[in-house]
Amino acid sequence: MYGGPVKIFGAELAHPVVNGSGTFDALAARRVFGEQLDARFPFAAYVSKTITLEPRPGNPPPRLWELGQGMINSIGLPNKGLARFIEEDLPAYAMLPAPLIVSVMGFSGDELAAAVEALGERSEILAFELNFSCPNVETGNIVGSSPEETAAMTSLLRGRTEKPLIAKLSPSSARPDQIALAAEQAGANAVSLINTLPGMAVDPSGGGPWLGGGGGGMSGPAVRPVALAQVSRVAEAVEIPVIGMGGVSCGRDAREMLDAGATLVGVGTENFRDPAAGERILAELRELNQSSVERK
Amino acid sequence: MYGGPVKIFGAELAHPVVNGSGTFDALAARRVFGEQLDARFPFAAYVSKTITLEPRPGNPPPRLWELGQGMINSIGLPNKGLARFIEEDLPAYAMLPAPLIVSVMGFSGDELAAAVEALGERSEILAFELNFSCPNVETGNIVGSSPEETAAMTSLLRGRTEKPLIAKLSPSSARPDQIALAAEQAGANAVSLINTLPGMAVDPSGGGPWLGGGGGGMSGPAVRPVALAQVSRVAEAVEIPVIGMGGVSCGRDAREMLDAGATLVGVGTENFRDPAAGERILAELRELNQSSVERK
Amino acid sequence: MTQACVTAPFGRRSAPVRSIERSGPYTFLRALDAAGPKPRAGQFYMLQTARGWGGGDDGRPYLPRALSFARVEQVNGGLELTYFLESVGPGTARLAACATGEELLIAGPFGNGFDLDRTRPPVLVAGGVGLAPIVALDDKIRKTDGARSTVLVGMRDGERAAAITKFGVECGIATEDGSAGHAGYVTALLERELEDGHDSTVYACGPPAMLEAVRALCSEREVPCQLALESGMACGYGACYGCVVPTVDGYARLCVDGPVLPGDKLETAIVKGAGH
Amino acid sequence: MTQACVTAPFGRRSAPVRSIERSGPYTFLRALDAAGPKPRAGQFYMLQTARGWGGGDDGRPYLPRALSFARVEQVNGGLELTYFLESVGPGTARLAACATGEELLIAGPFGNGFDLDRTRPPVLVAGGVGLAPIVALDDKIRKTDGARSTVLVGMRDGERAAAITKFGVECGIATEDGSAGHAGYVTALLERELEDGHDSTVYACGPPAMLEAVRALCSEREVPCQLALESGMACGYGACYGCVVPTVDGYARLCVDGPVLPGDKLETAIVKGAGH
Ligand SMILES: Cc1cc2nc3c(=O)[nH]c(=O)nc-3n(C[C@H](O)[C@H](O)[C@H](O)COP(=O)(O)OP(=O)(O)OC[C@H]3O[C@@H](n4cnc5c(N)ncnc54)[C@H](O)[C@@H]3O)c2cc1C
Ligand SMILES: Cc1cc2nc3c(=O)[nH]c(=O)nc-3n(C[C@H](O)[C@H](O)[C@H](O)COP(=O)(O)OP(=O)(O)OC[C@H]3O[C@@H](n4cnc5c(N)ncnc54)[C@H](O)[C@@H]3O)c2cc1C
Ligand SMILES: Cc1cc2nc3c(=O)[nH]c(=O)nc-3n(C[C@H](O)[C@H](O)[C@H](O)COP(=O)(O)O)c2cc1C
Ligand SMILES: Cc1cc2nc3c(=O)[nH]c(=O)nc-3n(C[C@H](O)[C@H](O)[C@H](O)COP(=O)(O)O)c2cc1C
Ligand code: FES
Ligand code: FES
Repeated sequence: MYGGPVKIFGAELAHPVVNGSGTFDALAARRVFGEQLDARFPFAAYVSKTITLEPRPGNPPPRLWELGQGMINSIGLPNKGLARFIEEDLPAYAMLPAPLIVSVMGFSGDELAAAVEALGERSEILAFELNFSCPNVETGNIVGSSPEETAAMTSLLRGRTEKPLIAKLSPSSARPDQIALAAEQAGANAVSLINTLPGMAVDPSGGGPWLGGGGGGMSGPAVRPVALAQVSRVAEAVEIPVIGMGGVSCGRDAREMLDAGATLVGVGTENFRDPAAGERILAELRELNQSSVERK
Repeated sequence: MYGGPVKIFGAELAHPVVNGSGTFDALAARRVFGEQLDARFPFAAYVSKTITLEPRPGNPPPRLWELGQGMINSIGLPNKGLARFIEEDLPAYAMLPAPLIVSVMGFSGDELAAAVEALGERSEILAFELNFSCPNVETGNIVGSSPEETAAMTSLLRGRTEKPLIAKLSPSSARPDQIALAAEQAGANAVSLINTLPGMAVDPSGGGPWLGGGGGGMSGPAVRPVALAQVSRVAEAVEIPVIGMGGVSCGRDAREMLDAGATLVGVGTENFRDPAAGERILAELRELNQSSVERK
Repeated sequence: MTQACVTAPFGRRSAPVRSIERSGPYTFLRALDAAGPKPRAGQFYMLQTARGWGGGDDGRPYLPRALSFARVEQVNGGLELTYFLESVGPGTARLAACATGEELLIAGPFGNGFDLDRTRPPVLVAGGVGLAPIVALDDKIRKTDGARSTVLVGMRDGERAAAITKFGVECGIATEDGSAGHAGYVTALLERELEDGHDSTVYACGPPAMLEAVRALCSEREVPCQLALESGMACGYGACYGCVVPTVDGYARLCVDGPVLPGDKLETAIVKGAGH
Repeated sequence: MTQACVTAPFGRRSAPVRSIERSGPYTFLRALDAAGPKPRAGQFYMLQTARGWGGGDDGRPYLPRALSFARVEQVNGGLELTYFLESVGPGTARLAACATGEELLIAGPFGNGFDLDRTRPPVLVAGGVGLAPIVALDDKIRKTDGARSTVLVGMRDGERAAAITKFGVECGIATEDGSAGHAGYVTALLERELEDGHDSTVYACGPPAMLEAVRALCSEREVPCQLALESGMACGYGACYGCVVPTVDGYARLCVDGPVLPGDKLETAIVKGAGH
């Protein structure tokens, strides 16, 4: 049965479709789409855009580059910082019709620990996603591509909250399974992958990088084969649940993620092409139950 | 000036366009296209398909999966083994109108060393490419994604031949620059990148991997942003020349590789769409000289 | 700037092409929106074709494309939206190649739209396809409010200037090649207009260099202006944070905080990567 | 099997569509090859359209597609090649949607082709689009050599059986739905044919299951057979090693060592991932 309720982190989610961090701003969407958004909220749990201790403006424009089957972004984690997140956004997120997963990132273990600690007992929050793998900030992807550093960071945070921790892994590794195992052994309750692949685009007017941040992160259908390979390899290695994402744009893609071993499926870039992508993908996934006799 | 002669490894190549290993079988092509192939040989140097000490049948079919902007292959390094390579292929390759670079791979240092040693003084050979990064054999990509192992392997081989060594790096790393530096310090005379990205495709008839080898390697325009990012990062880090490849399919793509710091540009998957891709890409690259005033 | 009071239907929806006309490099694309609310002048939609979106030389387009509506009319079955576009890349080329009856997928209306100040005479300035939201604003001022406006339009050449007569908008014209109206930039017309028009508000849309000239001029003359900017957009509804432009208050997402920004919020209207 | 004696022009070349006809699910696509040599029956070409190759739901097709030629005629300006295809995915769908005059890019002819044994009566067996190289071989036997052949064709249904009459090939027919000719598989016709045809050679092309039935039957009757197989191909000229099929001598690249293989080189004609 595809598309049914999922038990995870002691909660029951209505279905397995969630958003990828940073690909759906529920607060902006509610302003744009009004109350229909609540009635048709497309995700079983909502993952916030990654926040950091201090506010960040993000990278200078241009931040986007289109590919034939995806895009490269150099957003650079713009966010209002922890204090204003707690004051302004957390109450608003709490009113969403889906449990909240807060994505956090830090430029040091202490920074990350401070953020997790400050939020660690908030009842609005179901779980934390630890973004160990953002290619758009200097040190973003380094921690996550080392099993040792991923383990060290996870252990450090494990002591700061009772809430479930999801380690968002780096895709920049020949052994994502080892990174996932390191996170599991250090106390992570789930892993999510893949984050965007580091990539670059050249200014067509000649020379130099196009993106304001120099490089960026590639996402969308172009990265789906990489995501499937890593998700299936990781899911074989760990016992904890896997949140699989990368290029999912239809029900069939979601099914392939689930078949590869994911417990939840994240939808990212497809949200940009279709604001209700989550809803559509879930519907398509459920329709596949009818045709699931086809499966070997 | 784009597309002019290039000095490398003490030789002068007619231009910067070469093939990616395993994407152009010059001997088969000569049978299929006849003598025109020699007259219009599309590459300034010819890189052989990777050979191993022992013969290999390669992976079971299916070996191909098409993507919207590329493909995944699970070829698995079929080759006749060193002995028959020396006997049958080397004399034929020597008759090509372009210098020969032999790509070698081993399942242990000893194996690789034995192959390099056996070929190390052959005058038919300009240089060796050390394939540290094939995703289609069990241990293929592991060595290449570790700076330490890349350095160790390169050192070992450095002692076995006077000929230039090109380390073909793994793309599965957050720090390709460190891997490249490790190769350089261990005595490599050039690095080439990127090899295919590990990826997977699911059998559309439901469940299970499509490819006979389970996973495979992704190539073509879909991986070009990853290639550009890695090539530019590596080229900044090392002094030795960089052979840049990954998704190059037109003159503009080749120029972007060169601008990113590559000395030679490798053409891989595009050869499948156009047997004379190398010739066309070179012509397009040279045409860009006319419009190069546009450049900033 | 006040937030848009118009909320968009959630998701994207099917909108058939009712007609498509080409004139010179421009295309007038009319689509039936059966489900959307009446948009506000200056708002925009994200468009893609239901089939064959993709397939350019490099596989693009992949993301939907932002287009302002130029005209909206109540018709049988919903609203007829007129888009006005020039083919400058794979997305606009694909849209310009649509056939009547073909299915578009649209989302929107998005963005804030112009904030019409009814206390000051409106001067509308357009450059190229930037004419789209200016036609919409002019329609609103004249047809809805029954008021008057001054419209100044800059076009590259006579072919383009001739094409836009289809809109039937009364306007002053400047062409860069001098083949129609004033020979030069539309900002020369604006300069003349503002000589005795200190009490007006300027509403402008066009290429970055034009907008920047308008902004500088208005700032110098202390005339308030509202500029409809462009930037690369992936989503159009605030999800991606990709469309930011620098303002005096930091980066603003153009899709939700714009596309119309008051001139005094900008240090420059020229943003790397925006426009052509 | 001897190597093809026909070498292909190096690279891909432009070939305009001279005509395109559709009948039921089948398409007859005729293209002008101004530069290529006369191909051998059983050889194939790699085809793509010059524009709009790509843009299916998942962005495909990206690689060229292998198609056997069904007929070749000398015309003004070169050779007219007839391809016979069924739309089964993005590549064949795009080819089937071509317009007359549209530009194809073709490379080839590739592969070995059938190795006609003139000392034994030829029995030709086709299934579905596998008819293409069989028509070519029949043309060669009848028109070029002025000899005789027996052609047996299996089709899924009456619509398909009707469509192929356009080729004007005299043949025995089997349809799976019984709407024309023998009700059932073409191998039943072959079985009957071979009852007193021990001295013939069988040449066959069709879906894997059919080829396997032909192979097994011929092996049992000790009749030599040549099977034109299919497998996924990226390049068509030996570059990618992607098209291998297992033979008694190990993997063979179907594009250069085939597509025609002697039945006795195969343990089975069914290869995972090949055919539909
Ligand atoms: C709010 C808003 C309203 C608009 N209204 C209109 C309108 O009414 N009419 C109209 O004609 N236009 C309008 N535009 C502009 C329109 O959206 C763009 O012209 C369109 O998106 C261009 O798409 P394209 O595929 O045709 O060109 P693209 O190829 O996307 O070209 C756009 C620019 O992007 C750059 N570029 C080149 N390659 C790439 C790549 N691979 N990835 C990313 N960027 C690349 C180049 O600088 C190029 O000039 C509006 C834009 C906005 C933001
Ligand atoms: C030598 C030779 C000669 C041929 N001659 C003819 C001929 O004369 N007439 C004719 O009609 N056909 C012929 N074919 C077959 C033809 O080449 C294929 O039907 C065609 O390539 C299918 O392409 P497609 O895009 O339409 O379908 P595809 O989508 O490529 O479907 C082909 C099969 O590939 C699988 N598949 C699905 N998705 C993917 C994916 N993403 N990547 C890879 N595989 C996938 C499926 O199993 C599917 O059934 C020949 C093939 C060969 C090898
Ligand atoms: C514009 C954009 C912004 C993103 N921001 C974040 C982020 O803030 N934190 C994070 O962990 N991942 C971020 N991601 C990564 C996505 O959550 C997801 O891992 C990735 O895009 C792959 O999924 P997709 O192909 O479905 O987009 C971002 C991706 C995009 C495209
Ligand atoms: C079918 C195929 C076979 C390949 N075989 C080899 C190989 O034997 N050795 C090797 O080092 N790289 C091999 N590669 C990798 C290419 O040389 C190249 O690094 C990669 O494909 C990226 O370039 P591209 O996108 O232009 O194809 C192969 C790639 C493909 C597609
Ligand atoms: S276009 Fe995505 S946030 Fe504005
Ligand atoms: S199709 Fe590439 S080797 Fe046969």
